Parts: sequence; C-alpha cells; structure tokens
Amino acid sequence: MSESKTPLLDDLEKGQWPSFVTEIKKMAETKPMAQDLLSLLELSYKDKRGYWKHGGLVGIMGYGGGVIGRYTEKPEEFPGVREFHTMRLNQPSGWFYTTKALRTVCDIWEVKGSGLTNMHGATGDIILLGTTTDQLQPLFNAYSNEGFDLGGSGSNLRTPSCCCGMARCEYACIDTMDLCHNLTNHYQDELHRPMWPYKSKIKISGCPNDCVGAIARSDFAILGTWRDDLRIDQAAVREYVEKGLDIQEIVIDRCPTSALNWDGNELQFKSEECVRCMHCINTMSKAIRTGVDKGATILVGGKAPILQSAFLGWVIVPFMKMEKENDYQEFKDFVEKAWEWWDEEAKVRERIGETICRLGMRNFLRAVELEPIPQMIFKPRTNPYVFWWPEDLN
Amino acid sequence: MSESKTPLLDDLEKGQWPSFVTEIKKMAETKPMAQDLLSLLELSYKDKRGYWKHGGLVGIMGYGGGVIGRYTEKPEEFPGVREFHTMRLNQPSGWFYTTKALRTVCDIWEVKGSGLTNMHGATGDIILLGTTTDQLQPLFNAYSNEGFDLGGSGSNLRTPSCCCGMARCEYACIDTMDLCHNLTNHYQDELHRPMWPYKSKIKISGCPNDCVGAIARSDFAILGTWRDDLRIDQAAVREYVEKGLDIQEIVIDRCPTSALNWDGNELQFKSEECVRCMHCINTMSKAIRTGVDKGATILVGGKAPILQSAFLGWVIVPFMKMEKENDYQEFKDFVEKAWEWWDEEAKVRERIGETICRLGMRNFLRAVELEPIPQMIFKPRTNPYVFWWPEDLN
Amino acid sequence: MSALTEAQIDEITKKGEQKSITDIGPPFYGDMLPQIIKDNYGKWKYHEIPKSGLLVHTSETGDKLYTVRVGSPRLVSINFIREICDFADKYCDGHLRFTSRYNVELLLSDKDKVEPLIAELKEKGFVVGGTGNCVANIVHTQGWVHCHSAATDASGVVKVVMDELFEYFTSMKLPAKMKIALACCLNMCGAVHCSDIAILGIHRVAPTVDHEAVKNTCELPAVIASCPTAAIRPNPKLKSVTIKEERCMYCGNCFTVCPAIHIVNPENDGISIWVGGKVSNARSTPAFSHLAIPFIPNNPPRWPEVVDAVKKLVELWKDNAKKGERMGEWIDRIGWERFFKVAELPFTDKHIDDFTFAYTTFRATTQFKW
Amino acid sequence: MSALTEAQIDEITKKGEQKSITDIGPPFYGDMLPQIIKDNYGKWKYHEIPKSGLLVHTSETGDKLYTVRVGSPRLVSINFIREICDFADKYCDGHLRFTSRYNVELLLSDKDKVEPLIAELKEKGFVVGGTGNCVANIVHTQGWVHCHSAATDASGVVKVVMDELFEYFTSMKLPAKMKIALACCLNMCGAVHCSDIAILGIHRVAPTVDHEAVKNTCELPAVIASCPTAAIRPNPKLKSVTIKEERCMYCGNCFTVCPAIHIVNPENDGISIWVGGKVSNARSTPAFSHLAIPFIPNNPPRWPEVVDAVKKLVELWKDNAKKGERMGEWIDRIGWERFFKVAELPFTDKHIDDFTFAYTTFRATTQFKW
Ligand code: SRM
Ligand code: SRM
Ligand code: SRM
Ligand code: SRM
Ligand code: SF4
Ligand code: SF4
Ligand code: SF4
Ligand code: SF4
Ligand code: SF4
Ligand code: SF4
Ligand code: SF4
Ligand code: SF4
Repeated sequence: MSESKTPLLDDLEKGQWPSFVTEIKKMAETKPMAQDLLSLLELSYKDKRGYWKHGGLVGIMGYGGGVIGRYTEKPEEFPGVREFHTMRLNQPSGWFYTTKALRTVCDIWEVKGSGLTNMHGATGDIILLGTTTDQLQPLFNAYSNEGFDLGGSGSNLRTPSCCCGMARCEYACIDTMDLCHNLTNHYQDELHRPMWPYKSKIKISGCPNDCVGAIARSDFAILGTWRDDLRIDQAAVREYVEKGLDIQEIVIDRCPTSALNWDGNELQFKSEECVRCMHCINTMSKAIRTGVDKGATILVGGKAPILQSAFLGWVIVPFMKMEKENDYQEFKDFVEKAWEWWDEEAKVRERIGETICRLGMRNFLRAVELEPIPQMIFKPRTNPYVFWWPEDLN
Repeated sequence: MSESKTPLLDDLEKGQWPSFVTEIKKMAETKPMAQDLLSLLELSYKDKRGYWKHGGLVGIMGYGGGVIGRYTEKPEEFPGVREFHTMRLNQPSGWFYTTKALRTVCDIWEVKGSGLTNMHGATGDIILLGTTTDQLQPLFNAYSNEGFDLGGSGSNLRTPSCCCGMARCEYACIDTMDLCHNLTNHYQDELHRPMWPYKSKIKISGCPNDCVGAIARSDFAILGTWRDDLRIDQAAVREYVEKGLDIQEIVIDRCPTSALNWDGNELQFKSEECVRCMHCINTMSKAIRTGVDKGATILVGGKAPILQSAFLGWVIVPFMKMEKENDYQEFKDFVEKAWEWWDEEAKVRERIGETICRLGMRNFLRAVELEPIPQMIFKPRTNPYVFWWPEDLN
Repeated sequence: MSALTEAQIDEITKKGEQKSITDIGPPFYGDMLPQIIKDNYGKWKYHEIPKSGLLVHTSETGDKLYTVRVGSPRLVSINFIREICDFADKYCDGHLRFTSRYNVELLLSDKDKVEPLIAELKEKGFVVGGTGNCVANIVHTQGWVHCHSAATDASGVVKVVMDELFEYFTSMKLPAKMKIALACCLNMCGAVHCSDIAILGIHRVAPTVDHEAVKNTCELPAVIASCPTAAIRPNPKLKSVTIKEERCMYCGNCFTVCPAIHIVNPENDGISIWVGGKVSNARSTPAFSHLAIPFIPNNPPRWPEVVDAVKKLVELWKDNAKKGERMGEWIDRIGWERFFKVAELPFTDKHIDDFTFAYTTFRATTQFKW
Repeated sequence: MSALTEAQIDEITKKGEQKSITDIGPPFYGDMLPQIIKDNYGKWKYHEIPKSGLLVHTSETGDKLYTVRVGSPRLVSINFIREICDFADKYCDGHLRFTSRYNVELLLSDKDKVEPLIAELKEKGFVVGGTGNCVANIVHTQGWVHCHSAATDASGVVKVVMDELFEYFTSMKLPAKMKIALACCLNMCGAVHCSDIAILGIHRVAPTVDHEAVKNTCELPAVIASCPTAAIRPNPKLKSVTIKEERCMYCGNCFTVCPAIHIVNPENDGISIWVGGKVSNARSTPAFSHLAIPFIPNNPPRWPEVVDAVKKLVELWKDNAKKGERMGEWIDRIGWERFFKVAELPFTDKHIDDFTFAYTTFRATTQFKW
C-alpha cells in the first residue's frame, strides 16, 4: 500500500467529531477539484499558511455580488483549484428545507461544482464551495430555474437571516421567518447590486435570547419583545418548585432588576421593573410566558472590529409593532431613511454604526426622524462637549 | 439715603448662607480695589457676562508661576481693578494653621492687596485675590520672610494637597501630611519653574474615601490602603446591631464583593474577596478597622475634560509602601520616571493620562519599569488590535 | 431517491438561461415546513429537553414536535446532505432544518420514531447532541480552505477542539451554555467577538508592500484610509505607500483593500484566545469577549496547545461557576484579576487595551482583589 | 491680638528682599498642630458625630478631639479670617484648620468649651454644620469675580443654592452625603465632573476670531491643535484661523490658548446640571456626573431656575434613595431611563454623548425599563 499523500489531514479523520477532511475526501474520489483542494490544504498544514490569492472580479449577469472569486497562488501544482470560487445561495427563512429542495441543490452542485458546501455560511447563505469561472453563469441559471437566487456580497445589503421563530419556538414575539422573507424580497435590488459605502446586514431574532446573534453581527438587529406584563401560571410555578427548582437562587436572585419575588407560594412580579431579559421565562418555560402586546426592539450599529472596533447594536427603536398586514411598512420606512442617510454621509468602508459615531447620534436621529429617548442609552453623556442646533440659540 | 449702586449684589446678602458679597463689602469700605471689584461684578450681574481679559505675563523674580495676571476689560470705568492679579501661596499640609500664621497672612495682604482671599483654591493654595503688578514682588518678599512660599501655576507641578490624614482621622493608612510636605519640598523646582508640556498634579488621601478627590483631579493620586485583613471587633459589631443597625441591609448587602456575612452573632469576613472599599469600616468605625500592613495605591491620569474628556486616575501601582524612613524614595523614583517619559513624549498641553492613552499603556509601563498586572484594568481588551514587540516575534 | 442526471441539469440550466430572470429571492419558507409546524405556527407553548439532542415542543393545540439535533462539521459534501435527507425522508416526511450553528435538526411529529431515528443516526456515525447546557457546535469561518486572509485554519481547529470537548456536546452537565466561535483573521466573520470562548487567528507582523503592484492595482487614498492606526503613509517617490511598522497592529485591513500588500507570515501567524462574551440578553447584557491568551503558534494538524487551553478554560468554568452562570458572568462575579490567577494565565501588556476606548478599561478605583 | 503695622510689614518686606531666597516651600504643618493632635497623631481609633457640625475623634490613648465645623463662603475677607482666629484663640489654643471643601474646623481638646463655642459662633452669625449625611459646602471656582473664561458666576450661584439647601447643611437627615460642585466653564476647576450634582457654566456659540490680533499674539499650530473636534482650520490668507461653526462645541480651549479669540456671549452663556458622580471608593467605584439639564439661562442675581432644579433633584433623591445610597447609586439602581421619568426632565439629543467614548454609552441590549 502506498503512503498517504495527506498524512497531516488524515490525522483529522480521527476523533469523535465528524470530520471535514472525510467530507473533502468523499468528493475527492470523483472530483479533481476536491482532490487538489485536499492536496493544497495539506501543503498549508505543512507550511502553516494559506495559499489563496485576492479574489478577482467574477460574477453573474445582472448581479454585482453573490460570488467570491478565489484563485490559488500555486495554479501549476494544483490546477484543480486554479479557480475555486464560492457561490452564495440565499437560504430559505429559518433554514427549513424539504429534502427535495436540498437534493436539487446537491444535484446541480455535483455537476457544476466541487460538491463541497458550507451549510451554512456565517451570514446564513448556502455556501457552494469551489467552482470555475465558466461554470458560474450556468450554475446561476440552473439554480434560478429551480427557485434559488444568489445571496449578498460586496458593498450592499447582505442576506438577511432569522431564527426559527414561530415555526418552532414558544418565545417568538414576531414572525421572524415571514419578516425575513418579506424584507429579503423587498430589498432584492439592495441585496444584489452593490452601491453603498460598505456592507449592511439585517438579522432577526424572535426574542431577546437572540439565537442568530443579531445584536453582535448585524447593522440592523430586529429582536422580538413585548411591552405588557409577563403571563405567570402560579400553579405551574409551584410545580417547578415542588420538583426541586431552587427558585430563589436560580430565578429570583438572577433577575437583573429584582422584578420578582417568591413568598413560598406565589411569584410576585413588578411589571415596571422588568427589562424583559427572558431569564425567568427561560428557566420556567411552562410557567412564565412573554406578554401579549408584542413587537420588536430595533438595534442599529452591530458589526465586527474592522475599522473602529466591534460594536454591538444599540437601541434606536425601543418598540415597534411588526405588522404583517401592513407589510412591515414602519420598519421599511425606518431602514430606508437610515440607509439613505448613511449612503449620503459615510466614508468608503464605513459601517453605519461608525458613521453614527463619527457624526453623532443627534444627526442620525434627525435623519430617521426619531425623538431622542433615554431608552437609547445606558447613561447620559459625561463630557460637556455638547453641540447646539442653531434654533436652540438666542 | 441714596440708592444702592449694587442692587443686584445686595440681594445676595439675604439668606442664611454666609455671603461673599458681604465679604467684598467689608473690604470695599477701606479698599478702592475691592470697591471697584464690587462695581464691576454688579455690571457683570447686569450684563450677564464677565469683564476680565486674558492674563498677561506678570511674576516674581526667580519664579515661573504662582501668580495669575488679570486685567479688567473696563479699566477706565473701574481703575481699581485695572490690574487685579491673584497670588497663590502654598498652604501647609492638611490646611492646619496657627492663628499667628493666619493673622500674618492677613496683615500682609491688608497692606499690599485687596484684603480678599479664597481659603482655599480648588487646588489647595491660599488664593490672594487681587493686587497690582507693582505689589507682587514686595508681597512675595514679605511672605517669604514669614515662611510662606508661592504655589504652582502654569505648565509645571501644581501645589500638592492632602487630607488631614493621621492628624485627625482613624482611617489614615499613610501619613498624608508628611508625605505631602516632603514631596512639595522635594519638588520645589518642578513646582516653581514651568518646563513641562502642561500641568501635573499630585493629591494624597489617607484612605480610599479620598477626601481630597485625588482620583478625580490629580495626575498622580496617592490613596492610602492596606493589604492584609480587616480588624474586626466582634463585640463592637454586636453592639452596633443591638443599638439598631440593620447590619444585613446597610452593611452586608452593600459590600461590593459579598465579602461579609452576618450569622446573627459573628461577622464573617472573606479576606480574599475584600476590595478595601471602606464601606463596612465607614459604617461601623468602632467595630471595624483597616488592616495593619499599610501603604498606598498609586493612580495615574486623573484630570478635567480638556482635551480628551475627563479621566479618573487609573491604578498603576496597586500597593506601595510609603516609607518616611526611606524619604518616600520608591514613590519619587516612580514619579520621576513618569514625568521624564511624559516630558519627552507629550504634545503641548497634553496631560500625562492623555499621553498614556495616545501612546498606549504598554509604552508607559516600560518607561516606568513596571510589569503589567491585572489590577491595572477593569477588563482586558476586547479589540484584537494588539501590538507586538520585536522580541516577541520569530 | 435518485439524483438528477447531467442531462436533466443541462435542461434546467438552459431553461434558466432562457428565462434570464434575476431577483426571484429565496425559496418561500412556507413551502419547506412540515405539516405539524404549519398547524402550530406561532402556537408553541413550552419545550422540554428530555435528553441531549432531543427537544420536545408542545403546542397550545396539544401537538408535540420532536426535534433531533445532529452535529455537523459544516464543511460538508453533497453526500452528507443526501444522507441526512435520507433520514428526513425516512423519519420526517422529508423535512429538516439547519440551525444558526450549522447543526442539522430532524423534525418529527411521531414520538415512536424518535428513538429508532437516534439509534440509526448513531449507528451510521452521526453525532446527536448540542442542546441545553452543552458545548454548542463551533461557529467558524473559511481558514486555509478558502480565504486569502486566514492566519490559521478554521475547520481543522474546530475539529480538534470538538474532539476534545465531545462529551460536553453530547451531554448537558455544564453550568450553562458554552458558545465557542472561531475566526481565522481579524475580520471576524461570525460573532466570535461575543463568544464564551473565541478562537481568533492573528497576524503579528506588519504587511510588506509590493510597490510595483501597488501602483497598478490599488487606490492610494483608500489604502491610507483603511488603516485604523494611521500606520500607512503615502510614498510619493514610489507612487506607493509606506507602512510605519511600529504603528501597525496587523489587522490586515490594508491587505483587504489592496492585493499588492502581503500579510501572511507562517512564523508569526497564530491563534489568540478570548473569553467571557455573550450575545443573549438573558440576565446580563450582551458582552464582548476579552483577551485571555494573546498568542499560540499554529501547530497543525491538531493544535495541541490551543486544544489544551480551551479545554482548561471550559473545565475551570465548569468547576467554579454557579448553576446558570455563563463564562463571562462567572468572571464578572469573581473579577478579572482573580480570573487570571485561577486560570494561571500570564498577564501581559497585550491584555491592556490601547485602542480608542482603552481608557474605559483602565481600573479607575482602588477597588481590586489580590 | 493686634495686626502688624504697615511699618512692620515694610520691614518684613525689606528683610525678605534682602534674603532674596526662593523655594522655601510651605510652612511646616508640624508647627501648626494643636498639642492634642501631636499627642495622638496616627493613633485615632474611631469617631462619632453627635450632632451636625460636631465631630468627636477618640484616640487609642483615650484622648478625645472635638471638631466644630463652620461654613464658609470661601471668598472671604481678612476680617472673616481674623474673626475665626479670634474664636480659635479663645477656644482652641490658637489652632484651626480648613477642609477640602473650604469649611473652617475649630479643634478643641476641652469638651466643656464645645457648646459655648457653638453658641457664640451662632450668635455672631456663623453657620455650624456640614458633617455626615448633609449637603456639603459647594466646591467652586472664580466666575465673574476673577476669571476671563467664565460662562456664569461662581460665588453667586453657590450662595443662592446654599441658601435654599441650608437646612440640609445644618442637619444630617439625607440618605447619604450630597456633594455639589460648581465650575464656571468647561475647564472645570474643581472636581465637578465627579459630583452628586454638578453645576457647570457653558458657552453655546462658536468663538469669534479677531484676525488682526491673532496674527500678533497667537501661535497658529497651537491654536489649531487646541480644538478637540478639529473645528479650527488655518486661514493662510489672513495669517489667522477659521472656526468651522458646525464642528465647534464651545469648549473654549482655543480661547484659552489665544487671547484674540472671544467666546463670551451673554445671550447664550448659561448653566448645565449634571448628576450622579462621586469620588469615594466606598461601595461603588468613583463615577463621573452625567448630564441632566443641558441648559438654564443665566438669571442673576438669584438664578431661580438653577436653584429650583437643584432643589428638586436633592428632594427627589432624598425621598427615593435607600439609606446610604449616593445620588448616582440610586440612579444606577433604578436606571437612567427611570430617572428621567421620575425627575420629569426632558430628554434631548444633547444627553446622548457624541464625543470619543460615545459608543460605550449607547444601550447595547434590549434590556430597558419604560
Ligand atoms: C463566507 C464567510 C465566512 C464563513 O465561512 O461563513 C465570510 C467570508 C469572508 N468575509 Fe466575512 N464572511 C462571512 C460572514 C461574516 C460575518 C458574520 C455575519 O455576517 O453574521 C462577519 C461579522 C459581522 C459583520 O459583518 O460585521 C463578517 C465580517 C467580515 C469583514 C469585516 C467587516 C467589518 O465591518 O468589520 C470582512 C472584511 C471586508 O468586508 O473587507 C469580511 C470579508 C470576508 C471575505 C470576503 C474576505 C475578504 O477579505 O474579502 C471572506 C471570503 C472568504 C472566502 O474566501 O470564501 N467579512 N463576515 C461568511 C459569509 C457566508 C454567508 O454569506 O453566509
Ligand atoms: C483658582 C482656581 C479655581 C478656584 O477658584 O479655586 C483655578 C483657576 C483657573 N484655572 Fe483651573 N483653577 C483651579 C483649580 C483647578 C482644578 C482643581 C484642582 O486642581 O484640584 C482643575 C481640575 C483638575 C485638573 O487639573 O484637571 C482645574 C482645571 C483647569 C483647566 C483644565 C485642565 C485640563 O487638563 O482639563 C484649565 C485650562 C488650562 O490649563 O488652560 C484651568 C485654567 C485655569 C485658569 C488659569 C484660567 C485660564 O484659562 O488660564 C483660571 C484662573 C482663574 C483666575 O482668574 O483666578 N484650570 N483647575 C483653582 C486653583 C487654585 C489653587 O491653586 O488652589
Ligand atoms: C436552534 C436555535 C435557533 C435557530 O433558529 O437555529 C436555537 C434554539 C433554541 N434556543 Fe437559542 N438557539 C440557537 C442559537 C442560539 C444563539 C446563537 C449562537 O449560539 O450563536 C444564542 C445566543 C448565544 C449567546 O448568548 O452567546 C442562543 C441563546 C439562547 C438562550 C440564552 C442563553 C443564556 O442564558 O444566555 C436561550 C434560553 C435558554 O436556553 O435558557 C435559548 C433557548 C433556545 C430554545 C430553548 C428556544 C425554544 O424554546 O425553542 C431552543 C433550543 C435550545 C437548545 O438548543 O437548548 N437560546 N441560542 C439555535 C441553535 C444553535 C445550535 O445549533 O447550537
Ligand atoms: C474634613 C474632610 C477631609 C479634610 O482633610 O479636609 C473629611 C473628613 C471626613 N471624611 Fe470625608 N472629608 C472631607 C471631604 C471628603 C470628600 C471630598 C469632597 O467632598 O470633595 C469625599 C469624596 C466625595 C465623594 O465621594 O464624592 C469624602 C468622602 C468621605 C466618605 C465616603 C462617602 C461615601 O459613602 O461615598 C467618608 C465615609 C463616610 O462618611 O461614611 C468620609 C468620612 C470622613 C470622616 C468621617 C473621616 C474621619 O473619620 O474623620 C471625616 C468627617 C466626615 C464628615 O464630615 O462627616 N469622607 N470626604 C473633608 C471635609 C469636606 C467638607 O468640609 O465638607
Ligand atoms: S431568538 Fe427567541 S424566538 Fe428565536 S429561537 Fe431563540 S428563543 Fe426562540
Ligand atoms: S424577564 Fe428578566 S427582568 Fe423580567 S422578571 Fe424575568 S428575569 Fe426579571
Ligand atoms: S481620605 Fe480617608 S484618611 Fe483622609 S480624611 Fe478622608 S477618611 Fe480620613
Ligand atoms: S471594606 Fe468594602 S469590600 Fe471590604 S469587606 Fe468592607 S464593605 Fe466589603
Ligand atoms: S475571518 Fe478572515 S480569514 Fe476567515 S473567512 Fe473571514 S475574512 Fe477570511
Ligand atoms: S495591517 Fe492594519 S494596522 Fe497594519 S498597516 Fe495594514 S491596516 Fe494598518
Ligand atoms: S472653571 Fe473656567 S471660568 Fe471658572 S475659574 Fe476655572 S478656568 Fe476660570
Ligand atoms: S471653542 Fe472648543 S470646539 Fe470651539 S473652536 Fe474653540 S477649541 Fe474648538
């Protein structure tokens, strides 16, 4: 038996966690492209460095994004990955699939690509990992015929994503999947045709647990919430306690604002103190439910560190009703005003959060026509460097 | 009876709080200078604005500071305050005086100045409020003959100040007054001859209560502390409780790190959790005392908002013994290294805290030859923008 | 079910070409849902997790939905997807989903099929788990598999860390959820900056500039503006730029905007470890991860030092946190100065922030623990 | 004791001139201390505050020191000082001190003299108090009395606020200490930025530039660098500078470095109110004050709107804080959004930070109260 050509990677087939190396090898059997990826990767493991070049301009007719061009630095040695572009397909809301749809994705990719995928990319797309330039347009043609469209890339709206929401979760305060689908379709142009100073992302979670990490990685995070009282089933609470839940330590003491009290029989709830953190609900989902006057908090500015540090999204709209009947018009009006301002004011490669920081929240709020309210901040300013509007002065 | 010429200011002689207007009037009886100050101030009250010009260069032979030159914008109308300079006299440590010393201050000032003072200025000096250029040198001569010297102004060390410490306070962990006196004398040159990029301040409090606000308004704050256990007199604790102190709510629950526990009889103390905040001691000074292994925490960088925002001082030396026997050499070595670095690196009008922020703590720590330790920070960095020293690399 | 033939795909392709339409948007999620979800959409009342890998959601209608969660390496072949589809066809009427952390969820309405499904999954080598207070699947990125910017590999590091923490994926014995994420460079694709433990690839030397190429391929003002620390200065003589090495902190942003700048350096690229971040609003507010270990060299294929470091952190937290306390909540309670002590991690000047908001991290109080 | 005569002072002056020495430093504190303090220096064991204005310190030796605290307007004439000295001579063997907040402290070793002293002080119109949980004397600055930079007066505002809060100076019925400070411009002489309530004079219009004078009196690079918001640009034509009005936030720093720049504007200068700061490390860490009321016009001589605002804040805190809770600790407990509600203060875009660290003040969580 001949010695393996990928001893380093082979080692990653050991162990209990499923192996991506095994996955690549599966394809390598039939696909020279996958075989060369494996060999190139082995070299990377040996040399401790990647061997990819900057992407060149490749794309689909009528689209300004959706494909990441990728070429190896070593095309002579690894001709199979001379061109090894990825294509981003927009996933259905909540990543629900029929097997039929998934199999179609696989079948087309088997013929026209490496057979390797990421299910899914960090933004949410189906990532088709590795094809050649000449296959890009045919791939698109085939997928679009089967009901799939490209996801986002470049300086435009990125593929929105959302948690499973009402489809599989009792905490959902908004219909995340419908909202995500609606917005994605409404903003197809923004998604597909780069035209902005930089990327912009929307992510939607049904409640403050934020199961898609919207607050940390989207410029516009829509997080379901409510504004009335928790619904408490006292009998069910007692049942939890009887079954051994240390309600004082685990629930009461961990409420961030001391909104709860347990007198041994009844769970007392100070509605005005509750900041809707979800903790008590999470801990006793059978006994405590969210309120019924539901909507969303809109947070703006979330992003990774480049350039000005990572930002978490900030509360801009504390509560907005998310009305399907109204086609989510209120949110659309808001986000469009925000984009317009940002598009106008931002420097190249400046995310909206950075523009807000540079120009001041006051200017952003005027642009989106919102009144400042204390819910937008943790604390008021400590420095005295206040700007005054001309109309404030005598 | 003629109408008062200062109706607005007269109003400030009403009310229960002692009136500065009354004080000015007392002097106005004999001093034209004080009379014109009163009239000028009345005009300011009428016009809602000050009438002072930028200071010109006035001073004492051999000194670069200690006097703030001041001229009114309206010398014709108010010739008494055509020149109205202030002189800063360095207060004795802790603002303790004999009446003899104070009377001497008054007597000289009566003859050569307005007779008005601030006891004391915000930095700590005796502020002699208003004299003419020709009186400056004679004033200095008289005061220096009587044992008083000038305080600081300009881009130099400012008059150090301290709380009463061991003279009148059971909490004092260091001899604030001796330290203050020692440093002030040791750094006479730095105090009197401007030569730095900007001002630099030292303030000394005997314990973390910080009764001179050192952390908020000095570049170098020296705050007494200790590093062993609290001394607890359990009998005295019980006495407080018997007398009605709600020890659970007022003491135990307010300890920032839950270092205390009360079992109804004994106060339990987890030494390693205590952050020496002083709260329990403050609340039960008869029962709880600081430890006995005493020293100081040195915090660097405190300042008012100009230019980069107000800074509170930061822990640079968590614990330093303050040894009189050793002439406080350890602190002197430290502060001299810090000044040297700052003097070298700072931009004009940049306080040391701003220089540290601009150049990075790592550079400052190298300059003062201190190892980084976690006590210097609340939290480690969240951004990945780490700098590496050449010697870190391969 | 047999796959489409090449001929069929050609036909599909041609049809698509003829239609030549754009902007159809993603497939409609409604078409993807199993009947039980359609029936109970928005009506779920509560859930239980009877054992690791199994969620049971009960509806106001009384219906129960069983979800079996299957671990995935994310970088999967179409074979993997097809196999999963086979399970879904057999047990779930052809329905399944993926989670925000790449796991596969098989959705059953029939309780009786649950155990057989789990049994068959395990038999075929799939891993079931990843629910409740577990080490969740690791959010990650491309690494040496596809990205030009990577300072380390992604999938490989994830594989070895998950191998080591495997028992915590398939059980629920941790104090709280443990969310680990990995990004292969400072761009931080994925929410690694808010993870209980973040594994981050970093470069450590200033990029080199290919002046000849800069001239032709890069916009100088954009390159200069790209640098967060203003380390890049125009070099008019060469019609290029110069990088002031002592101001560079290797973020790679200049490299991203200009292909003529090179940042990869095998000797000095490697991994840093960050701890204590979170995303959820539960109890404490969302929080960034903080630097714990500034640098570990790349040591493929199994990065033993990284695995060891992560493992130790997880164990330390597990042994010391209160029930329900996330990593960062535990550290906040004991204090970072205590954390460095108990974790036996060296504290260096790298841990001290020196970027824009640095000053907010300096300890402006005499309160600290030893 | 009679004052030195003019002749004596002339002599002293001459002597000093002859010596012509510098750098003798401050008088030695040791010479200023009463015997009881010399005896018990560093031996104090505990203290009590039997009533407002009286501190009793007990030493390990058993000695007791009685301190009577007397309020001072700080801007005092030599008459005031001499009167105070008279008391000290009569009751305290000629010893007294001042506090870090300008109060006078009369130091007695003889218990029997305490009440007579207090009685005589009150009789002569002095105010006794300022200890324990009181409104402390107001730290303040020069204002229109002496400073070119002032946007409001200092002593006058202090006087009217203390008149209004007088009962809280002479009693100890507040939940905790209430430390008020005033600064007449953004230079913030005094620790006003860390006060329970800070009263801060502010300018609100961009300074005007006297170009002719700039040329002769100011260093242009220094002027340009002085501006925190980069609002100042060179004006080469005039050999002067131009201020971009929309970038100016009226800090006055350019005015400080260049006398040819003017910032005073009676129409628009006025006062802002800040709350919730503290200095001590007790319980909570030291904290900055936060903006509560962006602007109140100057309304001398009694600034009724300012007095009213401060009074309301003190009363609100008094009525709602728990025992021992400083202003900022109370607000932190209830939340700033609740504070603005209960204080009935309008919230404006001025309250939202927009300087360097602004982003750390934005609410990065869905957690908030209504
Ligand atoms: C494929 C994907 C990683 C993955 O393996 O999942 C990815 C891959 C790349 N990202 Fe990303 N990003 C991906 C999700 C993210 C996320 C996470 C998210 O969207 O939730 C982030 C952090 C959130 C955010 O946007 O702030 C992210 C932050 C970045 C950044 C930094 C942006 C910033 O403002 O800080 C860059 C740099 C850039 O834009 O030039 C970047 C750039 C890139 C580029 C295009 C590299 C480059 O320099 O041009 C990578 C191409 C890799 C390749 O060769 O395939 N990628 N990138 C993710 C997209 C898949 C998908 O569409 O589903
Ligand atoms: C007299 C005094 C106020 C008072 O009424 O007590 C005072 C008065 C002045 N200060 Fe101050 N400062 C005084 C204590 C302070 C303090 C408090 C302290 O030292 O504890 C601070 C805040 C702490 C700090 O240093 O950061 C302070 C921060 C400033 C600043 C801003 C410095 C900064 O870095 O932010 C300036 C502006 C400057 O230096 O150009 C300033 C400038 C000034 C000038 C010299 C005005 C100027 O633009 O040149 C004022 C002269 C007023 C006059 O006409 O008499 N003064 N100044 C205080 C000195 C008395 C003394 O020696 O005892
Ligand atoms: C399936 C998924 C949503 C989706 O649409 O894909 C999901 C589903 C659920 N999440 Fe989640 N979460 C999912 C990602 C997340 C994320 C995002 C992430 O991991 O990147 C977060 C925020 C992470 C963070 O805070 O750093 C998240 C924070 C939570 C929390 C808050 C945990 C906490 O105490 O901080 C809860 C509440 C709980 O578990 O008590 C929660 C609760 C739940 C519940 C119990 C909701 C429900 O009643 O159905 C679901 C089962 C949880 C479980 O696995 O134990 N889910 N959940 C995601 C599964 C990812 C995976 O495969 O591991
Ligand atoms: C005399 C003086 C020091 C001096 O050398 O001049 C002083 C003296 C004492 N302080 Fe102080 N403090 C003095 C200014 C301060 C300051 C500075 C300031 O006000 O600008 C602070 C920090 C202010 C802040 O935090 O914003 C200060 C924060 C404290 C604290 C902590 C209070 C807290 O809970 O936050 C204590 C402890 C206590 O009172 O429980 C304290 C305690 C004390 C004790 C009880 C110490 C003792 O045992 O002798 C003294 C009597 C306090 C009283 O008046 O009730 N002292 N004290 C200062 C009197 C100023 C005045 O005339 O009003
Ligand atoms: S974010 Fe909330 S609604 Fe969405 S899946 Fe998570 S817990 Fe459910
Ligand atoms: S949701 Fe959170 S804040 Fe509200 S009562 Fe429950 S634990 Fe407290
Ligand atoms: S700082 Fe401490 S030692 Fe000094 S007076 Fe205040 S309480 Fe006493
Ligand atoms: S000094 Fe402060 S931290 Fe220490 S035990 Fe007392 S209250 Fe707690
Ligand atoms: S984190 Fe960096 S290296 Fe990894 S995929 Fe994203 S851009 Fe590429
Ligand atoms: S790597 Fe980053 S810091 Fe270094 S020169 Fe490039 S952009 Fe600037
Ligand atoms: S605060 Fe401003 S106006 Fe007041 S004394 Fe200080 S520098 Fe002058
Ligand atoms: S007042 Fe301040 S902000 Fe305005 S121009 Fe002058 S320095 Fe700049």
